[in-house]
Amino acid sequence: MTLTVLYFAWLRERIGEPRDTITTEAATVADLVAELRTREERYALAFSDLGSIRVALDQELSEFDAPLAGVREVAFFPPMTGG
Amino acid sequence: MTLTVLYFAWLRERIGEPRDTITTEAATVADLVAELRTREERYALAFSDLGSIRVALDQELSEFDAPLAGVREVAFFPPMTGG
Amino acid sequence: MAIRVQEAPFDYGAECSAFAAGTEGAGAVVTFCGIVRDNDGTLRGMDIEHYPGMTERALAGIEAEARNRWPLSDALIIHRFGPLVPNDMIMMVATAARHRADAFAAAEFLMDYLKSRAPFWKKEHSADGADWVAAKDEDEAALTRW
Amino acid sequence: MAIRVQEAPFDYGAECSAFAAGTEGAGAVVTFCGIVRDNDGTLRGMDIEHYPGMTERALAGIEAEARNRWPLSDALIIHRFGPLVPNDMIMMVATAARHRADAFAAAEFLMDYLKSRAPFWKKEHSADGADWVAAKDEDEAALTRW
Repeated sequence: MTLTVLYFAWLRERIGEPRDTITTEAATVADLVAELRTREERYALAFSDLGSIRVALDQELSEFDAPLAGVREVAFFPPMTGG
Repeated sequence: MTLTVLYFAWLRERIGEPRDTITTEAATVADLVAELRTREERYALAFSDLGSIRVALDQELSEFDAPLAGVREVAFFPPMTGG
Repeated sequence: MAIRVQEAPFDYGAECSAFAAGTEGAGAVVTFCGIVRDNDGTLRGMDIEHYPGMTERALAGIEAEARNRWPLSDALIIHRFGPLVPNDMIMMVATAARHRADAFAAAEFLMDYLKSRAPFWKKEHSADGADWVAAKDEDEAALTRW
Repeated sequence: MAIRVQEAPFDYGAECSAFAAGTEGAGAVVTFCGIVRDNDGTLRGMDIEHYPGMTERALAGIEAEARNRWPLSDALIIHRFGPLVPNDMIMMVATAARHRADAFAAAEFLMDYLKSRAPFWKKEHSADGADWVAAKDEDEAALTRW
């Protein structure tokens, strides 16, 4: 499947791109993260501490063990600081 | 002593006056109320249920057993409905 | 810090704007506005009676207590008296603080106390006649949480 | 009911005024306004990043949940993104209800949820450099009371 992967805030800055288009067979968000980590050092660094990262699937907050089947847009970002 | 006695809301309407000037030897608010009740029927009616009346002494909320020594202004009124 | 007891209308939006602009250092502003409500379509108007002198003292005391309990950078209370019609604004409070929890708590505290501890009385006029609004048990009960 | 996510400034006072005028039947209006705070005098400005699309969905979901929990006659959320300087207004919420307790609770609920569940991120610029604002444990903890 082909996914649009978005990065926000310091995650976007560390990776150096606001988005990637990725073709992957990853079954879950965690699998996708494992795959991204192997891409390049900057990805490995950006994803070194999952406790400080949140994920949204098709614009809904989700979890790292969530399946990616049917998903088109994955977003990674730090805890939100609105208001 | 001579007191200014003020009435508000339905208490004022029942008594028919917004204020009285009263010379009294009443020691407490309760004594004053007892004295007012003997004045005229409209006072007896207005003060028939003390549970629905509040009192302020010199513009501070007070109680019926409070002493009147040194007080200049006594106000009687129903529970407040501001806001 | 300001307390205004007045017969004249006030401009809620303009007051909010001026209050927020005047609160340097505060990150959070909360305002409340009370409006004359016509619950069943029969209300023609309302008279608000108050106790001049005691009203200002009571509001000042309530505001001082709020500033005692929460670190407020500013607070405002405006309360009208006299004749009002449905949809008129009766009163407002505003609070400003560094953190939103303090601004919210102080605004609710001001409202709870001025409902039952400031000497205002409302008389409603409807097609059926005129009645003094009775104090609600829940308003008295609201004070126990502070 | 309205949700606006915008880069342009908004006029807090004018929004309060229009909101209160538009809430027929509501006796209680509560508004909150968040302002860029310069705690130690070194803040030059702030950039607010957001996730277009998800932001609107998240805010609409939070607002729907508030209307589910409290009988609101109206609600408003405005949140800015982009560059801001100290004393700029970041966002506001407004709620209207028949009773003040509902309007207050709903406004606090909207604030607590949009703090931690709407995809906004703040980066502060000061004389020392730029830093992403860290989420506070207390903001996450605030959600557990609802």
